[in-house]
Amino acid sequence: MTTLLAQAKIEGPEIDWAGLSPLIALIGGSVIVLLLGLFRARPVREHLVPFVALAAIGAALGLTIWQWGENVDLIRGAMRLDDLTLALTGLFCAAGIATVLLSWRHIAPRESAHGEFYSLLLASLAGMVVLVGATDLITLFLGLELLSIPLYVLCATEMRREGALESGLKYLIIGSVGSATLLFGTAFIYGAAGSTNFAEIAAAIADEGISDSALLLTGVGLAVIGLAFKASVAPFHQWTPDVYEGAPTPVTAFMAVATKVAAIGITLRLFDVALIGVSDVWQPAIAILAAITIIVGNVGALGQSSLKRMLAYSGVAQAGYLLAGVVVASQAGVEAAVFYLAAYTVMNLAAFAVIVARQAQRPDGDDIGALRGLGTERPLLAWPLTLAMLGLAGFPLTAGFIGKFALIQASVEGDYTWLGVMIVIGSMISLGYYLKVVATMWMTSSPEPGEAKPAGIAPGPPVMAGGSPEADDARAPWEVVLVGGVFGLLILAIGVYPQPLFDLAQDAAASLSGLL
Amino acid sequence: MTTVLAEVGFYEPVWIQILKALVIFAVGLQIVPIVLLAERKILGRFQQRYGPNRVGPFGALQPLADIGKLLWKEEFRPKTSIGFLFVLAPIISIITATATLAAVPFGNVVDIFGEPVGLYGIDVNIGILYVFAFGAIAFYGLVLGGWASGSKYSFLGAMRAAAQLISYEVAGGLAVVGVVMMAGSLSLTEIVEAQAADGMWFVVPQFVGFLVFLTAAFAETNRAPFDLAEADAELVGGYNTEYGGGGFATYFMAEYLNIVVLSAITATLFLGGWLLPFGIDPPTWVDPLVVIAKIGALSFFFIWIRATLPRLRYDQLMSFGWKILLPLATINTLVTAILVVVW
Amino acid sequence: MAIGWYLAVSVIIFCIGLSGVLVRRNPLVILLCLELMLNAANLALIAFSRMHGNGDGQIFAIIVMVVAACEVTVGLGLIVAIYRRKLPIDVDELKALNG
Amino acid sequence: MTLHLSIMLWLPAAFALLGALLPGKLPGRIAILGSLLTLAYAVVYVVDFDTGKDGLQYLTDEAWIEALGINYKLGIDGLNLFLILLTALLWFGATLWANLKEWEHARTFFLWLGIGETAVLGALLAQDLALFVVFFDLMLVPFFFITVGWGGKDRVPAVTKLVIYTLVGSLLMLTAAVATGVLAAEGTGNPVDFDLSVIQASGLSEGSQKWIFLFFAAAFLVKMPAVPLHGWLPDGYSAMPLPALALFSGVLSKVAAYGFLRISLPLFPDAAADFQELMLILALVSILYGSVMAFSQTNARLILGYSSIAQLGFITLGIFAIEGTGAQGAILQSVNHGLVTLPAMFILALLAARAGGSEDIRDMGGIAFKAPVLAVFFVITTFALLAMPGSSNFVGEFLILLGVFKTQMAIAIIASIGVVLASVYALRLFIRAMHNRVGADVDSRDLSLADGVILVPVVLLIIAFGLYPQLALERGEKATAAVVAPARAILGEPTGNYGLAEEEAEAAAEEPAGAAPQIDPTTGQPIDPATGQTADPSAQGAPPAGGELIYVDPTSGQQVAPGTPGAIAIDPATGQPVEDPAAGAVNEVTP
Amino acid sequence: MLRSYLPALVFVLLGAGIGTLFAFANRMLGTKRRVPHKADPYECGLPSEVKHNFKFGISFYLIAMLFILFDLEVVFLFPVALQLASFGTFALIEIGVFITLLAVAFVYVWRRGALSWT
Repeated sequence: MTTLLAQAKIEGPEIDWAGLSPLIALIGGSVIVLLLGLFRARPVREHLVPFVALAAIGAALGLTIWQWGENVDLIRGAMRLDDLTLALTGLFCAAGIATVLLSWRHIAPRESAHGEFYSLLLASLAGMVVLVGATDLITLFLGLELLSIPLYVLCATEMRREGALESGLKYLIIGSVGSATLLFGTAFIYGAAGSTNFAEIAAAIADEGISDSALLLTGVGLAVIGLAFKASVAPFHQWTPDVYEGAPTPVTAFMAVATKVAAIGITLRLFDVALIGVSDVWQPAIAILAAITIIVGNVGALGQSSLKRMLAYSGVAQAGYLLAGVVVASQAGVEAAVFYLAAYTVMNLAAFAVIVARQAQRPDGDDIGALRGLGTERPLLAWPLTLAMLGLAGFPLTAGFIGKFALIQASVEGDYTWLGVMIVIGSMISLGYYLKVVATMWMTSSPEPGEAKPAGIAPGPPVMAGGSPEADDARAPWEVVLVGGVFGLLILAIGVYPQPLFDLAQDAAASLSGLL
Repeated sequence: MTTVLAEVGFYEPVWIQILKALVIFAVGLQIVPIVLLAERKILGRFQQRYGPNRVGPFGALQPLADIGKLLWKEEFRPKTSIGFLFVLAPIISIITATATLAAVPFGNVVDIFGEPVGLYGIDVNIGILYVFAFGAIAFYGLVLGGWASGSKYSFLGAMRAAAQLISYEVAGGLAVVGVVMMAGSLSLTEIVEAQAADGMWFVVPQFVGFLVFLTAAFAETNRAPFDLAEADAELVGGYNTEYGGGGFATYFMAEYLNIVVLSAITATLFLGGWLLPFGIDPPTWVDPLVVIAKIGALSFFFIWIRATLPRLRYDQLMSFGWKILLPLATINTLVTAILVVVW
Repeated sequence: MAIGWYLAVSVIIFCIGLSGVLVRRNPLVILLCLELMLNAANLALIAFSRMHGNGDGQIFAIIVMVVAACEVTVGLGLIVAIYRRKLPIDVDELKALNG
Repeated sequence: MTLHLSIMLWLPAAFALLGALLPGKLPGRIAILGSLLTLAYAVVYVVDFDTGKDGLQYLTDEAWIEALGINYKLGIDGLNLFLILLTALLWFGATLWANLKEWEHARTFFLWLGIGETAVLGALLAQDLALFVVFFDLMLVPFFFITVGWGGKDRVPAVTKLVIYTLVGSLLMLTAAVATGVLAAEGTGNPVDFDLSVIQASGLSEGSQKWIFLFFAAAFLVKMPAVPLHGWLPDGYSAMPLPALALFSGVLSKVAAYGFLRISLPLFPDAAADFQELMLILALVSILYGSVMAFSQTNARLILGYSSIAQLGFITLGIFAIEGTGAQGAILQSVNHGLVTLPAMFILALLAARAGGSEDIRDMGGIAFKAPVLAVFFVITTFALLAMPGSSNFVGEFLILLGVFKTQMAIAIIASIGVVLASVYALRLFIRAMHNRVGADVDSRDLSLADGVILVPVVLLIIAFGLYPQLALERGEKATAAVVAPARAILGEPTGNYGLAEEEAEAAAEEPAGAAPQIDPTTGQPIDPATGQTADPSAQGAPPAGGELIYVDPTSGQQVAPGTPGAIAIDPATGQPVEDPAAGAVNEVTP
Repeated sequence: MLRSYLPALVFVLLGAGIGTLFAFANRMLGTKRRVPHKADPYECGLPSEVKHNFKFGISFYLIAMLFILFDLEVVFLFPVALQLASFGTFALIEIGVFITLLAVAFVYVWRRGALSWT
């Protein structure tokens, strides 16, 4: 009676602690924050906890910058620390910092014990870092779930509001179906390739001629579907608007931004590294998904009166744009995708910051009608949102324009010109809703006194006590306004001088070798 | 070929496997009425009375009479019950008990009439996990029974049983981790052999683990002082309130079989299984007897505790499990890990 | 090794789980069906692991178990929270978001 | 390499931003100052422009986004010189005009106005395809906000319609532009570069040219607007505040026409030749439709709006004559129409103020009796609008028709009807507003001093320009000839019709090295075909050692004696124009 | 191999056999005198309130959740424990980190009052 391995000496894997340091900072922060949340003193819970969370994210960001340019395998090929990982980690940290600031005085952390809220946030961030660094199917799945599960809870943190719990449960169910599908797909890929390591899968596809094995193709198909759920790609996007609307707004902002970055990031790595050998199979499939997503997202957004729902659909559409960068599987594609992810992050955070601020002022702050007159009364809030909307719509001199430009260029270069045209068509449709928001904000009061509301604008704000713009003297927390302002400026800055960001994106793209 | 969990390569021809299973089953089942009777007699002695002494010499046939009585009862069940599950639940209980019996090693591989035969039902590389797996299924036997009865006492009993079982399963499981670390195997026979190799029973280095495991075993078998699931004073009979006749007999038998099996497992993990102390190396045919003797001793301990300790309050039960046993088991694991690696 | 049989079982379980998620109303049952889906994948993983003779699939399976447990825990937590708020425990009745 | 173009480009936006930070009436004043400085810059450029030089002047060329191959390349040549002047002028006028009125949230208003000027100037100056797209799209943003914030009734649906129309075009253009850059780079093995001259040098296959041309055309035609893409016009014109509308109609539409000249013709010559007829017919339809609609409207704004459709039809006609004369006429006409639009809109505002706020010509009438000065200005504007002989509009339309006549006689003849129709609607507007019965709510009075300050210079300019259109023609001719040359070559016609261009083309045809003069994309200097090196600009000042310079009259193409005014020096060895040492012109402007 | 599990199957079958035998013994051996009240659930002699839908109390869900989490601890510890000796220090660190994280969770759960039953 022998055990095969009990006798064999197993070497512990080499661990590159420096490479793991951003992750360690996040997880350590999560633990500390959780414990700090146990203290009874209000100032500790309400201010020290978010501050420590900020510090942890800041440390992770600093370590990320410190590690820039490193290209090393961590933990025996389970994760890879390269510029793609680091660039996306930077985005996560930005989103994390913004989310902490947005939640600082929000009701959600108060209702869910501060420690828990921020701890979950940090854990989710850690999951994202794991996910985008994953070079192994196991790490991929682990990262995905470490990302998702805290988010399920975060969605439900505003427990007293009816929609919150519901959105959490809904997200959990749909998200788990997505995870399970992805898992099943990865199981098949493993079955076909005989390894869970990306590099080995790619080698197996290249060497063993399994590129047309039914097992592998089924696996790839299921994996596409699973990731589509996470990235809210149509037709697997239906949960998105409901969940976005139900979740507390800072969490929505986080989900909208960071989850998408993570999902697209791992899609890039999985398809462009592990499955590059079967690119002629998945390229058309993802391209078609992207096209459907662009149309469905944009058309869906048209009829929305809730800003959060609108941004949810817009996020669906943006995921479609981003997929174009995945489809072409070229350096330019990855570069464009990374750039657009950054632009997307900046634009959405600016927009959500304004929504959070507006919600602090008015109970219907999420409704498009709550924005009326914002331009003249609160220009500090109106400008970021304006820039965000223009950027998302792809107006020039904003980050969004450059990003779309890069994506279209990558599509054309990758012989997917029609996808570039789809991006443009999507942008055209999107004008309909982005401009509606901008117009609502900047319209001065109607000249005709009898005219209650101008035609073409969504129904005005419900009349309620204190609902009139003059009466709302509740001031938006300054840190929220700060977030909006900073990211609003960034939209412009990237739009005017994108070269540094492109350099980063180029480095990130260069870390994926073996592209088409 | 690399497998993480070790592979056990040895197994006998099919006919021997079946035959030995039947034998072990028969022997194991014989121990149950003995323990049953012993409990009643010993409890009687503890409480200054005789215990059963009418049926057969010294009441020796009392268990048989009890079973006969139960089987000749009229079959009835509450109209609120869910028939299929109501019938199934006790069957699950007895199945898990007997299935666990298969893992108990009564000795190592011996030659019987020229054929090597393992003196155990099965010896697999995941022996401990096998035990825990069936332990987890046993949970369904109790909860389904209580829930399917459609009676509030049954249901309350089932809930308590559920909470108690899962609470103590954690601690029990953790307590074994230390043993696994020291033995480097999950196979029960290999654990015994590891104790032989170390020259000391694991109860010595793993004394904390032993205590925790034993306590958990009391809770897992719903024995006093953890018999809240069937606390007759509060819940009439707990999850088996509505059972009479065969169903009750099955539950009863399963419970006592569980005592036997858990005693055996405890003996295997901590008390050296078929080993004798002080390096005494008897002929192999003695091994099963050693195991049975240890089972007997532990069963006596079970009964002794029942006679001695009062029943815990429910919150005490849970607090004890979570706040004392769990940290204790964890610390034990950690310390063991350090010791194993450092040595 | 006749991997086909393992796969067939795994696919069937997966499909049962998926259809359960889509069809059933009770969130507890939906959670169970989710578990079913994950465990179907586990079965496939372990079957493949044996086929290839390497341990990757087994490690994967253990991690999947953990993840599954976490999902269920969170799911249970949410259900309990909804229950506390006396919301209907039926996903079709959760209509506040017009899902 | 010079910073001056960048300074001019960003000046209005910078002043507007500065103004936005200041309180009270200062933003308006600052905006005037900004637009005035810009105007000064533009005037200096016109004066300093070196007519004899080929290619771009005052070139600024920096890499903007290396990763995408986008350059920050600005330059002035004959095509955009006067359009820049027009832009600066009209913006100055409109800013003055806007200062006459109290605006709610004036700071934001002037901010948008300044950004708008920068955007338009950027589109005109851009010598990089992507940069052009950026500014072209950006032009819309300020007008969107101005209309949303300060527009008339139903402004939101109107402006949404406008923006969607124009941005749909722009976005198509974006795709087309990206495709152009990528496809042009594909064959060469170079990285993608959106520099216009680089793209032109590498060229595109005929198949890709076609769809790309159509995408670009869609964007330009919407912006103009041309039939059938003019659907936004009635709503948009009604909703915009008048000063903005004057700019929108006077300047922004010209950028679209300019786009055809700058981008479509040189970059996609095959497609331009293929679609020539289509474009001509569209132009023709626009002329007729615009004229007829202008005649049947009663709202003065819409009369002007539809008239601009007709006018831009003429401009398009000139461009797609694919012929030097027509193109020159198109540029001239662009400037003319812009010059007319501002006073026309301004007068419209004055009329509306006198007619109780109504802009309907049925509510006007008889205003002239009490406002003779206004009437005089109005009549001059009207005459310019209907292209009276003697006005520069006449010259423009004449050149256009001449150009078309050479290639497409039938279309030219039909287009002439448009000229007649123009007089009909222009005169109708004038008569109904100024004469006739006095309208019910009309309370006529003459110009105020402030009104005069705005109106007088512009009207004087119209007159001056009518008297001396050569100012623009001279400076534009080289560029226009170069622009139409590739497409003309495709059509199989001799390149250019003006002496110089013709001769140059002939000389080029004889040369084995290459057909068209080569321009170095980085310096904007002509490349010496013999050596393949960029001719050193400083060396150009001196006559080449090889031989004597030949002096050519640009209008006749005949060789003239050295020292003749306006003559261009040509180096016989290279066939390239060089700096005339006799004239002693400077290369760079130093204002 | 799977053949090692054959005896287990025998045990399961035997257990099931006994269970089934007992379950149906009453039907064959027992008396049959139907009285309606026999079919009432036990209610200590009070008239029975028949209820069908019992629900688990919330605290039980809490326990269930805790169980799941901490049982996973065991799931992870077993494989590591198995190879502890051969992995050496690495596994020790691993276990240390793992248990520390769990300890944090445990402390949190304790302090938040999830472990107190009233």
